[in-house]
Amino acid sequence: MKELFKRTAKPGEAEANATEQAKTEHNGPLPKFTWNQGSGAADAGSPPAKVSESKKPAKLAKIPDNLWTRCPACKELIYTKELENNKKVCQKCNHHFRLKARERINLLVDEGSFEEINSNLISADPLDFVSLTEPPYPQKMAEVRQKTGLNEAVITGFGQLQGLPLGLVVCDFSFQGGSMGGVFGEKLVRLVEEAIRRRCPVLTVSASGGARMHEGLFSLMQMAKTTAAINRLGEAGLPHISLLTDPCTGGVFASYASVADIIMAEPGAFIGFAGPRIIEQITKQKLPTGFNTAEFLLEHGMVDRVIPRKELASTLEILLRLYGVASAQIANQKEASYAR
Amino acid sequence: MKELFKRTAKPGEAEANATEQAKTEHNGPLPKFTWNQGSGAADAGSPPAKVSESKKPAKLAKIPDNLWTRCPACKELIYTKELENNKKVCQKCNHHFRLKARERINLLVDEGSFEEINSNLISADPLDFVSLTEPPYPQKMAEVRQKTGLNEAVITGFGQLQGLPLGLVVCDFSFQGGSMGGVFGEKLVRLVEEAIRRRCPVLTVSASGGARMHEGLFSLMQMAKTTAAINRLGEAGLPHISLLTDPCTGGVFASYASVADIIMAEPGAFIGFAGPRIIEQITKQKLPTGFNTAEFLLEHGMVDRVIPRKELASTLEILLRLYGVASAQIANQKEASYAR
Amino acid sequence: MPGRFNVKKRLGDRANILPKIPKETEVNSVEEILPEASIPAHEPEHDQKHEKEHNSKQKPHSPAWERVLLARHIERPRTLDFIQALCDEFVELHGDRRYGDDAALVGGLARFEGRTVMVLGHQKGRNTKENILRNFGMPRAEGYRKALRLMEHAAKFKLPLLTFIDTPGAYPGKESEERGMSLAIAENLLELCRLPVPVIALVTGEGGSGGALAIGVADRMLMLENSIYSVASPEASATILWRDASQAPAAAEAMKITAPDLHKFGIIDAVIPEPPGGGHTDRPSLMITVREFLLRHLAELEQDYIGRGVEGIRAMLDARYEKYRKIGHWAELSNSKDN
Amino acid sequence: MPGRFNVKKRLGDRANILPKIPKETEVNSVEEILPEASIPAHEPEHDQKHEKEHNSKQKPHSPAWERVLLARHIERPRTLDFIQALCDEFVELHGDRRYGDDAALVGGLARFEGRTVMVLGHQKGRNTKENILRNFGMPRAEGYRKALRLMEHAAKFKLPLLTFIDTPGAYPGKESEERGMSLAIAENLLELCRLPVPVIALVTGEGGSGGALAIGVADRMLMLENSIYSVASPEASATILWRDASQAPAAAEAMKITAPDLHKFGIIDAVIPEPPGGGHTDRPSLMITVREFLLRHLAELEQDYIGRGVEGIRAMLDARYEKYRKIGHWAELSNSKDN
Ligand SMILES: [Zn+2]
Ligand SMILES: [Zn+2]
Repeated sequence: MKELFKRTAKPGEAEANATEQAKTEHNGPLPKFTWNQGSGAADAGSPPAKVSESKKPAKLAKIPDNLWTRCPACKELIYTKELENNKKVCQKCNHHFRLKARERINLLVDEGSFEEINSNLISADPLDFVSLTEPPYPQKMAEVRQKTGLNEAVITGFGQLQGLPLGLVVCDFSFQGGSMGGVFGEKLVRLVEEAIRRRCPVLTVSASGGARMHEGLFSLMQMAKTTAAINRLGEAGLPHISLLTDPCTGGVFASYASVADIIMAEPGAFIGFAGPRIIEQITKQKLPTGFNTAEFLLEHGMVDRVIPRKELASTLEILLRLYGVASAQIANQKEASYAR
Repeated sequence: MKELFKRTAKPGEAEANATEQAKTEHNGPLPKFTWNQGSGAADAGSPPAKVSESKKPAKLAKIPDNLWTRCPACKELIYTKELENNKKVCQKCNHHFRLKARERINLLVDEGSFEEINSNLISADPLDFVSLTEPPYPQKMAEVRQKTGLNEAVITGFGQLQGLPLGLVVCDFSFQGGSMGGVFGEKLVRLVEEAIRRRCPVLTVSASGGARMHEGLFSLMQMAKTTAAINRLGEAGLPHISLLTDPCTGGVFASYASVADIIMAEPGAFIGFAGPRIIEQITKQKLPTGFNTAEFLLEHGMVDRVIPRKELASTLEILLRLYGVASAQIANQKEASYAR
Repeated sequence: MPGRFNVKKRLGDRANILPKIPKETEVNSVEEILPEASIPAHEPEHDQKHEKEHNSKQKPHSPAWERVLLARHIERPRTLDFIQALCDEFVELHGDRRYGDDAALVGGLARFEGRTVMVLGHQKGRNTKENILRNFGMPRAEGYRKALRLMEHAAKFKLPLLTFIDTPGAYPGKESEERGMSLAIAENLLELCRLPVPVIALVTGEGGSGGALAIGVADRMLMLENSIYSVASPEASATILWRDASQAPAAAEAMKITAPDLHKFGIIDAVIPEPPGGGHTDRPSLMITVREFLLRHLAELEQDYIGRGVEGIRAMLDARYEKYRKIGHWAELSNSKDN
Repeated sequence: MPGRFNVKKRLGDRANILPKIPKETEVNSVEEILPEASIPAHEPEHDQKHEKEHNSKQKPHSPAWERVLLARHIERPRTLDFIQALCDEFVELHGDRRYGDDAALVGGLARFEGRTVMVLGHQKGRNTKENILRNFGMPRAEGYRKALRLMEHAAKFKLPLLTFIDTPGAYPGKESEERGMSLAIAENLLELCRLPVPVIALVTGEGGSGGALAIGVADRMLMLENSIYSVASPEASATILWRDASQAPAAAEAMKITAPDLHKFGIIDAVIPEPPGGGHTDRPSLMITVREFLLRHLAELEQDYIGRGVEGIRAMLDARYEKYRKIGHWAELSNSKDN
């Protein structure tokens, strides 16, 4: 693929190759945009059918509990071990299963390199929230923590990718829909501030339904708070790389996740400001299949790349090296920033 | 009109008025976009019929030479004196006749205040241009100068508007289609540099077919040269106000005239990157009537206002006062510019 | 007649734009929810029987809901009314210079108490025709990009920025997605975080979610007494939380969306009192109070920061950062696995 | 086989995109002309008889026209070929984050001789399918806005900017007008005038008018020996000047569009020699030469300016200003009415 490369041959060879390969390899078309790519949903007008992979497939057919997984896109049965060896991407149809935050981190960073920070922060109840139907918010959150084994919808920390240091902010959609409340914002900001101290780039991996309702306007304000932190990261000359994964909507997509130097998205991921039902209710129009997918965003110029999961680590590595060199260039030009 | 106002009543009265008038005057719709406004051309697909007002209307009907003028939009006969008293705007259909540079300046600035600079610059022949059909470029230009009484397609100088100083760069379309060559660029840059010395805002009034072909790439480079000057004006904290008039296309529209703090356009003016025939040839599509008019640009978010000629002076006055106050604010904050 | 107003009429005007979410609809995936909202998806414990019981209950009196009705009152002054009443000169500027001009978000150069300022605000209409033109005060992406352009204009000429917030939210339509509403809002947040001029935001009516915040990251955040500011509209909140839009009054109460509540929380710097019965009942006196508040806060910012040059602007931006930095609540578990 | 090439084939490939202007068409209003061009409108002295005489004349041999054919050669290396041959790593970045992604203008982060740089360039195809995808190398407004975004990215991370110019011109279609092509080009010119990083532009093939300049305001302006750079294409120039597109070879000559001519004029800083027969005949040696030139000029800029910090960047921008400031020719009449 011409779009992204890392030279492996020696310079002389590469140039010779360039000539030889000119007719076949060069100027290939952009990644083809297929509406159904990565989702395979047949139901036009409704979002690609996403089934949480944590659900047991027992209801679909009699399958031994964990041995096999049914792909929600192509409906094929996949040997679960095989699926996990393939980074949870269906080998039949390329459907990217959702990853939990820890799975994502483990797949990405050098083994044993991840150092989590602020894992002990848990949500408070700033509104003293009174629900008509639910248990009190603190109790509800205690249940969610119990169920998920997580303390919040985001994990933050530092890791290395092929030895290159990287700050990580990774959402977990299984924790209350990856919603952003006060803890989410605080953890992100602390990570970013620490990354500035360590002079370390930041990767955010977002999967979120938006704001945490139970914290009201405090949640909305996390959009400003997290964006302000990313602004400081940029002022320090450090890059923010944003990876949008399935699903990503609302306040997360409309704040820090979109103010990034590089925005990438996983194939087939549903990414939007609003959901399709809301849009259809408002506009009385049926939405085309594939609306608000990663590929849709690429076509509309909103993301830099749609990146298959298996190419993520190598692409990040190239980017980190490129920004690392740039950072050294800037250090050499100390005080070289020009007031515009 | 709510969009633009200058308080005449005392504050207390105005507030009372505001309440009283709330139901009728407030929140009125945006200026209605009518495809035919200001042009009245019936020929869909071709640009609004513009006839140079310098042409004698004798061919249309037997009319005493200068006493009457036929409006090219509504075809009505107008008493020429009356037309001129109305700033060359048809009172029947609001068609804005093209103005020559000197007419524009005389209509705009305080009487006797205009001080032209660099009027003695004339074009050289950098390409030693060899035409198949025309006399040599220098001779051709001599003829154009003779015919128009102008030395170049642009007049530059300083004037006052209600006593407020203003740098002026005014195109004359009758001089070789208002085309931008080396003299045009040089005169604009000298005016801007002098405006920076005088700390004076700049108004450019553009009417141009684009680059002067006979000066080849030297002409194209005037796009960069003039834009660079406007950039310096901005760095000096001085505003550039751009008025686009009929017609304005090509290199002028795609350079200094579009890098302005405020962009305004005269009603019905044809303004575009390319002309409609080129677009139709390339795309094989018929263009809708009203395409690339001032109103089209407003609708597409490209200009701040479509400004009737009779409102130009008063609007400029408000803007100059607002920027003048802002400039004083900046002076008070000396060294207050923040490195971003 | 001022004072009392016709609720039915108001709802009638809005009926065709508020999302009509059938009560019995199952909300069970993130794709179905409102922007800015998270939902407790896939939680089987909330069944429909449970909800119906709630629906049949008597709804309690809600002071917050009365404020919602006042905030949305059809005769409430709109942004252009405030500009006209508060400013001596105004030139509206149009367009994002990219795609279009959005009548739901207006802005321009104005003179306020002798200063040249940039003003920005959501613009609702006062009747159906106006509301169609103004899209009920719900901007599209190009509206926020016009706002961005005008913010940059303010930065270039060092003009204080005054914003007027009054929107049900950013427009959640098809074209908003196509043209990157989320990115547009996010970029405005970023720009406001670093805008080197004083920024004062005033919620005049409805402060609806990200569409409000996109012009509301400010050094001073003011609210009119009867305005509201919420992460999602009461109706949407009720739907998301309890799958029942008719519980909007309860949601208005639970979500703490009134100016006094938010002031108590420290999110809002000041609450501007309104005449009895609401600001629309005595507009001149409302405007006098608003002018005083805006002037006082602007003068404070000028004195504290702008008079001190580059250093002052740096200090202003640092203070703005800290202001948002400290918003949020959390507790700490003792069994920390890290640090 | 390299060396000679089939002109008919080349023209066949382009025939469906070059404006087909009937020879006898009267060009008599500005609305009919090509972008960037002025015409001697309403001048009755050029009648059609006059022109037909010229058409019947024997066309002279034109070295400039041969360069035009080489510059447009279907096998000429494209921007992505240059990037692949010259850079060790490359990550293409897509989209303007506003409206769309334009395949006719590509860009991204790359490593050039140990440095991280931003690269930008027009991208033509090598067959009909590719050319449709790449719109024959004619960007739309969103292409120039992607370029603007990447320029800002370069400024943020202090990356030198290398641009590769190869376009018949910006796309003059309906959507270009709707989305503000003129403003997009103008804003890029402005950004390049103030971009605080070294900028080197290389014309590799066709430098077509404003669409080329929009990524071509640079500290160093280089041209390949057989590239061209013109205010309007030879065909358009011939139409505008003489109402006869078939006089393109004469226009190519008269307009002085070749690298050696433009170098003599001082508009171009250096001409990069090509292998005999054109760059496509020996791509490896072409790339070695290009690499040497780019490296030499970049190293000079780094040494002269970047090593000196803020002061150096100011000096670089001043030099860039002066470079363009002095382009143009004029004479002075003695009967000055002013000064
Ligand atoms: Zn599958
Ligand atoms: Zn008329």
